[in-house]
Amino acid sequence: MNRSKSLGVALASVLLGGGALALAGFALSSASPHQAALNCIPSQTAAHTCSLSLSTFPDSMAGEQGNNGGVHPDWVSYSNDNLAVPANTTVDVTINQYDSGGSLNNTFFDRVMGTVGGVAIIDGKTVSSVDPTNVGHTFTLRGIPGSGKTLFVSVPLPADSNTKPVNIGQGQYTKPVVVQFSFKTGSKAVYEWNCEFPCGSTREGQFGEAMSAYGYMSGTLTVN
Amino acid sequence: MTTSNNKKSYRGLFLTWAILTIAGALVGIFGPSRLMPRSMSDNMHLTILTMVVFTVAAAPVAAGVYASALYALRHWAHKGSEVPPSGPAVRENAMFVTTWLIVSTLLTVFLLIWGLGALAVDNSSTGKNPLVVDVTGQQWVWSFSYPGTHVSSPQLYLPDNREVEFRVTSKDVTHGFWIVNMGIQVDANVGVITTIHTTPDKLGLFNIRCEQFCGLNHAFMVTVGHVLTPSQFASWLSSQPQQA
Amino acid sequence: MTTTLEHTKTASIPQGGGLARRQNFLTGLIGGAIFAWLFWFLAHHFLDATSRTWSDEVAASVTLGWIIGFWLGIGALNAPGRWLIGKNNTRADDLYLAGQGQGKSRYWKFTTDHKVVGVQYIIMTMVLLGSGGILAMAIRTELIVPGNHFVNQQVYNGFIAVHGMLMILALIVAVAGPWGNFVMPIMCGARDMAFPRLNALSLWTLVGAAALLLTTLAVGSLTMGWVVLEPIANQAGVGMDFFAMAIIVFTVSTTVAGVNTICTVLTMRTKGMTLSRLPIFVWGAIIAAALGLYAFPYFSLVEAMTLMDRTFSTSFFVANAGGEGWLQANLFWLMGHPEVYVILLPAVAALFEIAAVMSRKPVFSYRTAVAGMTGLAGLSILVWAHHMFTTGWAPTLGGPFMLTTELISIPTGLFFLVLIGTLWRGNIWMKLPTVWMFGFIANFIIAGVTGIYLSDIPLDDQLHGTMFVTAHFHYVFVGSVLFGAVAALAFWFPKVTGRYLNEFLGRISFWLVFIGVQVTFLAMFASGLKGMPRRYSSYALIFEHTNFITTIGAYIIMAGMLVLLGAVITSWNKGEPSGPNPWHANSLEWLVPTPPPLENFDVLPVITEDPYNYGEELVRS
Amino acid sequence: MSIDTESEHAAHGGHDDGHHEPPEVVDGRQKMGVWLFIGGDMIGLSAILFTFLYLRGVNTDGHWMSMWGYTGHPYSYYYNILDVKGGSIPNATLIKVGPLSAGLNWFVTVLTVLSAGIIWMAERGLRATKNVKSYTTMAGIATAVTILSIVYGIIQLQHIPQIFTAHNDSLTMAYTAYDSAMMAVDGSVVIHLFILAFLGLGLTIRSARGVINGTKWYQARLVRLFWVWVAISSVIASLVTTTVNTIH
Repeated sequence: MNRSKSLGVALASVLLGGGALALAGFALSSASPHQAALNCIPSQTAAHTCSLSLSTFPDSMAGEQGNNGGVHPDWVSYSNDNLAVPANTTVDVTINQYDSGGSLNNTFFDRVMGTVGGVAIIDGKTVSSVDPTNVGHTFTLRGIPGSGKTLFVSVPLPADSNTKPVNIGQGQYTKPVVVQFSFKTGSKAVYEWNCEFPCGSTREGQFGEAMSAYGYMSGTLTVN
Repeated sequence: MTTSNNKKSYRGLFLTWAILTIAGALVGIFGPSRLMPRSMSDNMHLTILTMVVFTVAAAPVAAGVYASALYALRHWAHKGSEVPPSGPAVRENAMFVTTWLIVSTLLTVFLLIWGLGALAVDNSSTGKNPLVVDVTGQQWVWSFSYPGTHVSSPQLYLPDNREVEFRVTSKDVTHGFWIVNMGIQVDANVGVITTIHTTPDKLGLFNIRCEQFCGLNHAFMVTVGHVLTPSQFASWLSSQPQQA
Repeated sequence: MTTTLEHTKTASIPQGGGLARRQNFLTGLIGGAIFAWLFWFLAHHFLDATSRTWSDEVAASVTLGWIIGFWLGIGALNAPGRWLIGKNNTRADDLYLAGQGQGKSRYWKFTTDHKVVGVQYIIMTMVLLGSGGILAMAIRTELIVPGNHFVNQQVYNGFIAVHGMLMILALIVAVAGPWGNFVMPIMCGARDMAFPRLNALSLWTLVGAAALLLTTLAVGSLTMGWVVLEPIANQAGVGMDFFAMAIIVFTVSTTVAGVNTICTVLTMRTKGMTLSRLPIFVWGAIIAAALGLYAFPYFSLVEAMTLMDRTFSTSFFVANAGGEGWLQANLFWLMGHPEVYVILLPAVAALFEIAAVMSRKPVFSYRTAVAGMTGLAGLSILVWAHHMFTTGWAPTLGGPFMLTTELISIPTGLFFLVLIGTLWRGNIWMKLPTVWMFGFIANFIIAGVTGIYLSDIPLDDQLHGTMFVTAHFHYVFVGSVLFGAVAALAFWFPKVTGRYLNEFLGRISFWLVFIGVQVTFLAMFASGLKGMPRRYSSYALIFEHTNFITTIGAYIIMAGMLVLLGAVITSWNKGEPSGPNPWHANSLEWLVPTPPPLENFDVLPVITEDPYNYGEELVRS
Repeated sequence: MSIDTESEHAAHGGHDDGHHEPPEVVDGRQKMGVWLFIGGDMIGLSAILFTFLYLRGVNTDGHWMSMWGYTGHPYSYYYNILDVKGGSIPNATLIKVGPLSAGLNWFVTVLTVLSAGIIWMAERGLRATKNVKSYTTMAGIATAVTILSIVYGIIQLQHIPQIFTAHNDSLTMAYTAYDSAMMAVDGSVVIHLFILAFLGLGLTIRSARGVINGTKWYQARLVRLFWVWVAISSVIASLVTTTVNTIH
């Protein structure tokens, strides 16, 4: 083989192989679920304020997992996972909590932390902590954008003990516990949030399954 | 190759070695300390010093290998498609092997003595009134509590110039508690308490990252800490909500 | 040189022969699929009838079904079956099994000829390296900028686990597989491996394991890293069951291959081939095989225990039930550190061989080379806890393990002594294998020096678990072992194909990979020093630049490896013909025709001196 | 490499020589192979016993043979309480499982040793008397004894008690550290016994068909080597597991 032919082979290898790799990458990327973002709705009355509304369900029948609850219809879920909020804004969050609960394995998370005033409004009552033996989930947001600025918000969502039935999507639930709180965003960054109540069902710390899988009990909060 | 030629060219070998050694030593002195995070404790000072010393010590060895390889390439490389003639049939050189063994053993002994000494310093505790901090890892949040005070926090606050003893544990899986600016890390294990200690000696902000793979959001299990003056620390402690 | 050795007389090719002679890779796949389905059906019916998704019990059953079916389908279980019912193979059977007169189709069968197995290992190494490489590129693409843009963190975590294990498998077999099978028996003057059927079994078992490993990504979330960290492996999805079973099956393959290698070297050497006349590569192969035989039982045991924790609810690693994660760390690293040398030693030994032939000199200080490799193997079983310095397990043992770990630098240093000593004042023939060998020397010194940092506990307390560690062992595996493996490929390629590996393409590939390695992993060292932990799916802005450079470097490596692949494909059938002994070497594999005939030697040679008599009076032939 | 071409043909008469190695060479090679596999198996056994002793060593606070949970009912009982009736199960109690029956353990071991003894006697008889028929009979008996020990080995595994634990509303089954380690040890023994049963059956059939006979007895010896090793490993395992079994 002469040099020019060899160069041709080299070029062809890189192009063909690179093309095949790019295709493989594209396939891998599209096989990896990315959910559409839930945008924070700007307030009509107050400047630099917007509101987000979320729910937590004891299964996946009403969330984003699809009509039949997706692959794991029995896994607990948040209604949305990918949240988008503006920078330097007060975000008012309302979470409808439909799930039952039990004891936290780390009582650290029975406190309301990082919200405006350090409090949350649970079914109309303003509280700064809840009973650690009767928690359904938590909304715990953290992450570090890099420059030492941190955003840490953790709000416990008490267990739902109501009995009045409610239907949402294909799921049948009971009347929810309503938790409201606000926090302030800083500059542009990406944060992760998840639930810190051990509600997955494998043995180590109950953090398997829905807790360890993308798109159930955790998600992203993008500040842009 | 005549003897005089040999001597001349071995001078080249020596020069290459010297230049590479100096370059390596310079990289060792200025490279890591530039890249590594701001040092905020006695342990981290020692870590950076060890890094520099080891790099400087390794420089002549690595330079020796590079210089010999380059020298061999320069003088004995045989290009072309015909097989070169046989080289000298040297099978052994007891002097060379022995010298090599002695030098590498001495270097290893040096590394060991330095390492064991540094380890002893690293592990030494003043034992004087250390501040105890309980560190709890849970997927994917660190929490810190101060025994005897009912205070707990998602960020770590430490007083300056006082030894701190961290008692580290985990609620679910193994995490790795690492104070990036203080050169200390230990795993947080379920059902076990592991301890490490350090003495912060610079005021300011520092980073805490999880260095043991802990699942989905491992990359986000990060938080920051603050080294405060003792009086600032006392007022921070008293300002915190008390937890039952 | 090789003229008098004729091709073995062709015995009449047996006709017919029933089902067993129609088995090939395809029937293996079909068998595997049928049994996997059968085991799924039974397990689902009896163990887990209610669940809509797979439980761990079902997943483990499916993997078991797959490997049994694959073995049955390809014909791996014919020999034990025939043994059980008292039928012995005739000579014609054995020749058929060795692939006599079957043309290219013998490469797709349970063929016992060691040269066929060697070629199959070349293909398997390329498949494993290729799929691991795709994942490496995916990982680097994800890390090119901060944030999870390319894939989400769950998929990413699967990538790092499977990339790691695929590459470990690929490198364990990269030198010992192809060349330990293709040339090693000829080097010893043997007609085949000691146990040819076990040889084929080890190859096809590896294929079965690789298939399981490649499916793990599709099956489910793998949140445990390649080391199968406990207790987090207990949280992972059913992909973990596939992963563990793949490793258990793989250890069967390596154990069988190790026994075979040792027996071949110890009992099949031809007359006059004393241990001190053995080509140095054979020493590397047998020491690595012995080390593997020691190490891999821990591997299968720890994965079996992981599987039991997940399927039978045992508590080996469950802390609140009396188990302990550190038990997993101990068992894993009891295997894990020797395994590094199982990977490294064959590559280093191949480079000794190449250095001697290409610089036309004897291996410098043959005894030192053997002593160095043996010493390294011996020390490597005493250092496992240096992977656990920061876990908090037994802090008082830190000093002793630091001692054993740093002692390793002495035998490692001897490798440089032997390589440089062999090159010194030689006439170094700058062909493709030599070029890659120089690349090895340059990279291995960086790998060694950075290893010293990590063996020092105060430094390890800062660098452990960071990208610094990742960069260090990639300098070992990519910078050193891969370079050794490519050098070995370029060196023995003419013996397999009768053609040179294209010199020009090989050099383009060398420069791309060499530069790519420096760019990628020097920048990765910087990330680690700055404080970026490993296995991060996303990172803070301060790590932006070094990660970007690393990703660019990784793409350069990819381009280089693709050129190498192009060189292998085009050279295999169309390369420049090389003749039977292109490097004018003296060891036995070069003295037989190319390609070597079935059973290699017409008449077994009698050896009177070692193959490194360059420049000595006694040179004959 | 220098090849002595003069002596080549002197050493080997014909062209085809060397393709057929003498049987004793092949036998010796296979013996080395068996020893190497036994060597690997020794590492495996030591790793299992390391696990057993390690777990014993770290559980000095009473978790070696005990666990918080419920026992005495099958899974469905607790499942019904939790998920069907929707109630809550009573508070967990500290359940001490106690050591498994040492008698049953040693019974399996003694059976294994017995079968190893039979297979060894049979081989000696075959080599001394060349009587294949009695070898076949004894190999058959050894196989039957092995199958019996498999049965008791499985019975032993079934005696390992399950404990149920619940956290919030999820119920899991678990074994204590001791039971887990016992499952590894006994499971390994049973797997080895399955291999012995296969080998014993093979010896029986092969000697019945005359493939193994008074002159070709080497395979019987190879199998015996492995068989004796399994018996020894079983004794070692039983010694460790029945002496290191105090509850605290």
